[in-house]
Amino acid sequence: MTATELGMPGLDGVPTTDVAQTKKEFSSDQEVRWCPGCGDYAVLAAVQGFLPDLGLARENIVFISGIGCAARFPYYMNTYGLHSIHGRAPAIATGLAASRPDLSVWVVTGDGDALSIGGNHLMHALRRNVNMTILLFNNRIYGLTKGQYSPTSEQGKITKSTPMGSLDAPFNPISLALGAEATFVARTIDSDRAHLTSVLHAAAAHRGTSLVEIYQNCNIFNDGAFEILKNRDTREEVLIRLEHGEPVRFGANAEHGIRRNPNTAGLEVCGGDDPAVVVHDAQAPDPSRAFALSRLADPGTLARTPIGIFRQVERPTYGDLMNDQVDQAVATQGPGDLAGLLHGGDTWTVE
Amino acid sequence: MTATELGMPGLDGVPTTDVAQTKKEFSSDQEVRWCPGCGDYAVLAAVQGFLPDLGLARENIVFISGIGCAARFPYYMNTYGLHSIHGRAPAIATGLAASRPDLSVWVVTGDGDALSIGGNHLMHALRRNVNMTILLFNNRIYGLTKGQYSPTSEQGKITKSTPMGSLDAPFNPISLALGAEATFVARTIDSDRAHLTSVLHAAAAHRGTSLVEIYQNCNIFNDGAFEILKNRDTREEVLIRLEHGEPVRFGANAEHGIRRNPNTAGLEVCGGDDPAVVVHDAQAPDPSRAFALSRLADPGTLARTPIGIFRQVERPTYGDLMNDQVDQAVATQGPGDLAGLLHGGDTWTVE
Amino acid sequence: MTAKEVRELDRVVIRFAGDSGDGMQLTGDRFTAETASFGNDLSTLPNFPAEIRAPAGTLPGVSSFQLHFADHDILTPGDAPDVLVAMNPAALKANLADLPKGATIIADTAEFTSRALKKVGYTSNPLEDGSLASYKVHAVDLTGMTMKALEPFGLSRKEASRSKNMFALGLLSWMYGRSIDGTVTFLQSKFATKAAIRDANISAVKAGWNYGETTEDFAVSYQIKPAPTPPGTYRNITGNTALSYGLVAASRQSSLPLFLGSYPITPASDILHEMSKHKKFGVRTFQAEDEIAGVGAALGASFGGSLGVTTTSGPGVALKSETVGLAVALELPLIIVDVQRGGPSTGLPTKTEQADLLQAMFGRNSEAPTPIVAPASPADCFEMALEAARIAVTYRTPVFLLSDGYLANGSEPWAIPDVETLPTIDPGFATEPNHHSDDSAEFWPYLRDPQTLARPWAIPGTAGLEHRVGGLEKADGTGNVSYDPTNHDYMVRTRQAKVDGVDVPDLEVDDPTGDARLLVLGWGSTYGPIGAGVRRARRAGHSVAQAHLRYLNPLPANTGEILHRYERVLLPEMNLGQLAMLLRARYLIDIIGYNQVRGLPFKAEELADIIMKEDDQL
Amino acid sequence: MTAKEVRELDRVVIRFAGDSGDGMQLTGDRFTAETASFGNDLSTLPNFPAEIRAPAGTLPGVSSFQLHFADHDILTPGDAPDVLVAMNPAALKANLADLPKGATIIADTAEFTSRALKKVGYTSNPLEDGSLASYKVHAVDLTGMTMKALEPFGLSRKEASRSKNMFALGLLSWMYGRSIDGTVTFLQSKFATKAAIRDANISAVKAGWNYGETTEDFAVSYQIKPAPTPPGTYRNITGNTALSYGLVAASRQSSLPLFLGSYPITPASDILHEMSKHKKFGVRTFQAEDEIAGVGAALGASFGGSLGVTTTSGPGVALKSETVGLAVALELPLIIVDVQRGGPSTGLPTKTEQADLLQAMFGRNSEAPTPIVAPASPADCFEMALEAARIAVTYRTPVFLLSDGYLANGSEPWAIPDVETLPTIDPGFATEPNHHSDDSAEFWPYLRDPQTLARPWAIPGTAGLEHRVGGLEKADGTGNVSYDPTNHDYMVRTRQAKVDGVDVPDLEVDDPTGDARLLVLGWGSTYGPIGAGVRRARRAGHSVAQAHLRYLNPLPANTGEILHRYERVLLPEMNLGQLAMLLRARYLIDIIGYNQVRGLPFKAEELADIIMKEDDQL
Ligand SMILES: Cc1ncc(C[n+]2csc(CCOP(=O)(O)OP(=O)(O)O)c2C)c(N)n1
Ligand SMILES: Cc1ncc(C[n+]2csc(CCOP(=O)(O)OP(=O)(O)O)c2C)c(N)n1
Ligand code: SF4
Ligand code: SF4
Ligand SMILES: [Mg+2]
Ligand SMILES: [Mg+2]
Repeated sequence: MTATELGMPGLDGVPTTDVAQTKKEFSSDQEVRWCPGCGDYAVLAAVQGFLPDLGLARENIVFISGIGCAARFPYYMNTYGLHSIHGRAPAIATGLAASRPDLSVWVVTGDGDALSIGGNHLMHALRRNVNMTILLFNNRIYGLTKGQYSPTSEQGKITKSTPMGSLDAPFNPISLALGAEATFVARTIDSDRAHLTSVLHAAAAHRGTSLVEIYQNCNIFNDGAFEILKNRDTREEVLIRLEHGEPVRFGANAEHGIRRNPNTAGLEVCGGDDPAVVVHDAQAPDPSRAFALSRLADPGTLARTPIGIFRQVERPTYGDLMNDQVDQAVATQGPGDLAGLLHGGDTWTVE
Repeated sequence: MTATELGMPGLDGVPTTDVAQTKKEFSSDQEVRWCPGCGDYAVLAAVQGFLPDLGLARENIVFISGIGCAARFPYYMNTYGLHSIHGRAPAIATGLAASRPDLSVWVVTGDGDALSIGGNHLMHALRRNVNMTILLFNNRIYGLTKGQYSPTSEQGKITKSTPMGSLDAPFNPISLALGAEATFVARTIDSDRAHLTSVLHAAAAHRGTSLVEIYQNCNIFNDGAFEILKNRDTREEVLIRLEHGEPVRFGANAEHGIRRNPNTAGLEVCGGDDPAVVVHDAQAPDPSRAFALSRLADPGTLARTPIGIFRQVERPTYGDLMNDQVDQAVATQGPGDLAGLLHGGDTWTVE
Repeated sequence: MTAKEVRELDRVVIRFAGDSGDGMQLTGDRFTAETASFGNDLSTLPNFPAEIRAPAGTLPGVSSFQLHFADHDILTPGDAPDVLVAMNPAALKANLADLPKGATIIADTAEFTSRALKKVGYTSNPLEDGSLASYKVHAVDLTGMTMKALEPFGLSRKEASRSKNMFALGLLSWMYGRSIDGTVTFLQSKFATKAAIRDANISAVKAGWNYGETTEDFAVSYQIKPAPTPPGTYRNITGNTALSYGLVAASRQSSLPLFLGSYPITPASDILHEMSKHKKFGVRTFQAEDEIAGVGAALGASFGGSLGVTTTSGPGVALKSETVGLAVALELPLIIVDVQRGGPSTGLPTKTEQADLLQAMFGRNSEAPTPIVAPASPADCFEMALEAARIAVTYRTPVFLLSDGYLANGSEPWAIPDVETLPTIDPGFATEPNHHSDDSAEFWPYLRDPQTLARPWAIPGTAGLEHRVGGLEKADGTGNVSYDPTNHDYMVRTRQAKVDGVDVPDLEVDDPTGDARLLVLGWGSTYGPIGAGVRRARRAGHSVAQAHLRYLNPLPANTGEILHRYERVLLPEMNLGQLAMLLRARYLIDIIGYNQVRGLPFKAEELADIIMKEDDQL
Repeated sequence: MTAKEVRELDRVVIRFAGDSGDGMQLTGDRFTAETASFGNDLSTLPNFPAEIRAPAGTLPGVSSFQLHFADHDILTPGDAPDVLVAMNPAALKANLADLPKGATIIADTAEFTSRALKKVGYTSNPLEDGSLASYKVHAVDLTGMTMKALEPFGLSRKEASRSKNMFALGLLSWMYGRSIDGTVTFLQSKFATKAAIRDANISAVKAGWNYGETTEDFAVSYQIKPAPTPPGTYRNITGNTALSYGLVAASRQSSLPLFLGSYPITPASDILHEMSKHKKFGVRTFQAEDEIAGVGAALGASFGGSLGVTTTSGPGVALKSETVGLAVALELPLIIVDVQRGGPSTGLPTKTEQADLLQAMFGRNSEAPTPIVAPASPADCFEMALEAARIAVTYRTPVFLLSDGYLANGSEPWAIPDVETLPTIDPGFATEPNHHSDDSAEFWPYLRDPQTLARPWAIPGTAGLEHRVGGLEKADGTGNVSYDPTNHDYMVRTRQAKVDGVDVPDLEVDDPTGDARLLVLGWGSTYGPIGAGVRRARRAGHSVAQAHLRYLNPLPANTGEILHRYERVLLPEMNLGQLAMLLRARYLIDIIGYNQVRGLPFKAEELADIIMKEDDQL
């Protein structure tokens, strides 16, 4: 069976194995060196736990990262891996994915790596729709360099580099990705293993660039940043779980909903039983509603934070199109003939 | 009178002059070296013609550009100017604008300069809301390097570097900017002097980063790219003029309108007299509708292309906040005392 | 064929000059193609402004193309034109200073209007005021005659006048006995879909030829016999094309699919353009968002087993430097082509220079050595591209290939090699674990080949060899992250030793008499001018030796020995003495630099002068 | 105060070592502060892993802080610790090799559990198995005693045990007769809002002190007299702090507001942190999206009349190189601080190295010279920051300031200068047109000062001086875009001449006997180790001279003369011979390099050995 038949077009072309695999086989022999309690551990465990389910030949999986705490990820995966330089992983992965359609390519990056120094490569990967899955570990801080504010930090944040508070409005990675023509955009949380795994599954299944923002706790430099979304006492009131085809409701008893304000045309909170509650359509060709959903979250307090898949639409991938052109060139012009190439154009012969 | 009182908060702090100024005074003595017929001439003329109206001290105006045909712009302005390197103008301008609140700072950039190599600096300038006006000359091609496709070129474009057609989905600069937390986003056309001037005026008036996308014809490498929006026979059917507070209608006799599809929640074309025609609100705090408007345009044919101001909202600028912190530090701690600083911490004295 | 006088010449230098929009590059290309087919040896020098089409009729807008052809082997595009074709007053003014007295000027009178003259500061018409008395001036109404010839085609004035370059081409072809058949064929295919333009251009070429044949103004035509050349099939080729073909050949010879990650930049863009045509060879070209992404994608492709290549010019190399450092740490094959141009910063983007040598050597943080090769002539770009690939693949290392603007756009005849004789490059992918202990077999990505010090290249998809590499320092052997001081010192030295040990051919000296005391050394595109200068000096009775470095890092093993052999070493460079610095440091020899940074290649004559001056002092 | 024996020592080297989370850097800092106030001369060497908090109890997780203090002037943090405080088995294992026999080890027995021992590969407990017989071992239950002491505060076990570093500090303070008053004050302010933690820590320090005072295990305490130092007010200072203060001082002395555009990177980030505290001095700090934006914004601010500064480490310099080239073309003041670290690529981010010299010299396209200065010690960073600013502003040029990881985090006592005696820097902004012709007065942005070759700096807001600058080549004088070959050559040479002509003080040689035949030369942070090595060699009867280059481009005018004065020149560098290459090329002297790339400063003893060996050969 091909991956497409399995409903995983993103993995089509990647060799599979019939041998059952284990989490342990996906763990390298390197000691994991994150701080005790770091949210990165949970994500690593989830990825190592979920990958065996895909049944891919392990040697055809590659993890590529930039620089940051999260970017150490590849060292811990018993797959092929490349720990590159700050911000450049999407560019490097583009070359790999476009030239090797038989690989499952994963990028691991942080909020600084992806959105500060690497912002441009991320955006271009998204618009090109290169077939890869990008895991963006957003801890709203620079962990590895010991706690400066990041492009996702809330405005006014006091850090080592901003003793009087940061000045810049943060990026909303979901809005940004949607503005950059992304075909798959999702958000999940380090501590919610089930949700994380289901999003990862959908991301891997997607053919094209899948961007998964993972809220990740940095317990050393930004502890509790997502506490409101995790704490049993608060989370139901603030977390909005998006499910394709389902009405957008939240609250312990789904007592809140999201509807479009008929006057301002923006989205707003209403009662869960309001007949105007919108139904989530991740597959809408127009990204406008996904964008509107992304704006619900308050960048400061994280109130009304949607998680789940915002957008999931099909568009040919850069690599597939590139390979098609190569195939087509061979089909129409025949395979390259070096002697013919060198002798092309005006030649003359001296006897 | 201050600029704010004049309704131009973007220019507040910039010295003004009472002496009437002329277009000629704003033209440098350097010969303009664009190709005959290039759309850049029209924009230059419009800027040189409009700037005198602002009544600013000419020496307090700075044009900064990157590299590209459009980026030669500063040489032709008799103001201060800096022709920098490819893609970096927004970063350079950030340093200037943040350190010199008494300057009116303009960035001139192309679609390659701004969205390819310089994409990241552009996005970060937008989210920081640095007080400057960015003129993005979008000719959907690389002019200066003789005609490769650009990040705004339509997919499938055949150019020197893409003989079988380009593969990547283009950016929509308006969507991208809105996703990057922009406070002012507009689009205009080189050949429509009146519209161009009015947008420039609003952009200059805005305090923060104003992004103005200017559709500009490159008659050498991408001639006629915007012909459908310019030609008398076609333009009324495809061009949507956005006016804040006005219903969004187009067509020679306003016979078409834009309404929200009640089922999909996307925007769509309807009759001009449809009661559901949306009213444009550029000042809505939520950028979602501006985003939805930006998606109307077909990236290939340019059908349903809105021009005008998509978004114009107030948010403190990076420079103002930075200067506030400096002022506040002085106010609360007193002005810096170097001897005090050097003697801070544990000292000991050897007699 | 003609009743007019035919005089024999051994060499001619022609310069076509006109507005950027006048099609001078195309005219030059066509004349070159016919000249090449005819069998002359030749060398060309295109020269155009940084603006696409600077204002018509201005000095900055002038574009020119110079061609030197001869009945013998030549080395440069010529110091001074024998013939200048000036399509307007600006073209005349911009180029006159380069013309020796007695040279021929063919000027299009139609463009010498008083407005056009004034634009470039002529107060009177030089074609009429006697100021050109020391030249042979042909004032010809090229435009008018072209329009006349094209009347039947019903083109607009503007369209018709556009063909005046073809008229000029026809005229010059007649003058020098070139055929116009190839051009006719070329126009037929170029304008296949635009019949009127095609026919107009063909008529213009023919009209030009016929004009030469009939008018009395041109009394003499010239003949330059083919140059005696070794048997073989030849073509004319520019450096950028030769380099592209070399890359395609390297892909074939190594059986590695080629992946080019690039961002357009003058004068390197044409390599991207050329490579994008060769998809049927499995070549993948990726126009990236910037230079960093271009080299990053190439490196990613290399990790996956492609031949990763990135092409750029100096400013692009600056941006790529961090990633090149990563490639040094990863020890993966990668080719970085730098087509050097005038700097610093944006500098003179369309002009040539060879001032990126030290950037290629040292432009990265810390100790990050890379091999560097540099072709000596346009055609040599083919071989050096293959060499760059050989070194990159064999030693698992990024390699710089330093071309320049002059090589890139200049052309010369090239004896097309037999593809069967091209060297093969063995990627030697790892397929098996390489480290065996009692109870296990492991793959160690940094266990080196003892001979080359190259590490194994195991590509994704190879079962059992899963491994991780990265930019942090790695333990020798295992490749695991290591902060151990002794290991770091060892790895730094080993990376250096690997590059120092790259196998490169010995430096050859051309010292025909064997008694030269002066050695003239060069690298890169100065080969032609130095060679021509040396020939002149020898003709003037000087015994001088010449040697040319095509491998700059590591240097050929015998370099020191050769330098020490001569009393004096003269090193002309189009920079302030970059190679001289490296050689002085290495061999402690007081090398004499001769430096010019003018955006133009050296002239043979000035080099001859300086060579003879230096030799006289010995 | 105590009845125990007090022995006098002239110098001691202490190393605190523990887990990354154990607070060793803080402990070291506090001990240093007290030692400095006491009046000893001192030098420190922090050493920590690249991970924030690598897994507890592992070798890669070990963080250490070494302090050398003495009753006389010292130059290095010491080769080998006299005392090692090991908070766990990993700390012992990672550091034992550096300990000379007879050294003292103080180990926290509570952490020597069998699990912890196994984690680092100990099969038996070294505190008990006799393997440490050749050391003086104090096995002390630091954790247990700390917890006991803190019982009254009702902290959790985990919280209480966190104060064990303060207990250790107290104990060591007692041993070496340091006061703990400053630490108590420090803790009071640091934990002002967390009373329980504050009190716990204070109690722990005191408990540690009292433990030393009472227990019989510690029979002797030591006294190290203050070092005789010239009168003045002193403080202990790290290189990063001194550099930051130097920048603030440069801003004041030039009356230019300072704009720092930076992107965090180890080991430079602390300069950004420090500078961001000094807004009341008008300092603006901008944490950019990347290094390119950091330097770009600084350059934009310079254009506007600020003192533009950017701070980074090697990989960041690589990224900034294109923009530095632009600054060279624009000829605007700009300071690029490179706090060098181990490479290539990401390399050893927390370790030191001095291998970016050639990158600073040549890491840009084309001929783009910039001045380079390098401080010799942590405190010297203050002066060299001022010097960098003087050169940048006076000559309108980007200037590299090369610090390194060792200077950045290491510290030494600093005689605080009298701010009234600091040199002033005159920005000399242009205010008037500078080119006068018959009927007009114009401003020419590239009309140079004939003395310095600096161009005028006219900032926006100055009426009448509106002008445009850019990265394309400019005509001499007017600054208009120029593609003229002769002008380009002239401009390339002029930019070089400007840098070559920068006024830098002569190189000083320390040659006390005047008959040395060997000169030991250095640059940057090797000053201390070389000086200490030279002292040892002299003590052993060798006459050796020492000289240290703080100005690397241009070199002091007398450099060649000095090098030629000696029979042999030895140049130790923490790279593969970068300065040696430059000097060899320039002066054709066979300089002997001594190179180590270990991520650590040289040891005085190894340098003494090599110095004596070289001297013996003469
Ligand atoms: C070119 C370059 N610039 C800067 C750095 C320093 N640096 C390393 S990681 C990092 C930011 C890390 O933040 P993030 O991406 O959010 O990752 P986290 O550590 O939080 O997981 C920075 C600035 C670097 N390694 N390379
Ligand atoms: C670092 C660098 N890379 C590449 C170039 C070459 N280059 C100059 S302009 C340009 C693109 C121009 O396109 P655009 O920004 O759309 O401007 P236009 O010429 O169309 O106005 C490129 C690739 C350069 N000058 N510098
Ligand atoms: S610093 Fe933060 S993000 Fe980094 S490993 Fe520690 S807890 Fe995790
Ligand atoms: S190439 Fe195009 S954009 Fe550039 S100047 Fe010419 S017409 Fe204008
Ligand atoms: Mg982070
Ligand atoms: Mg463009």
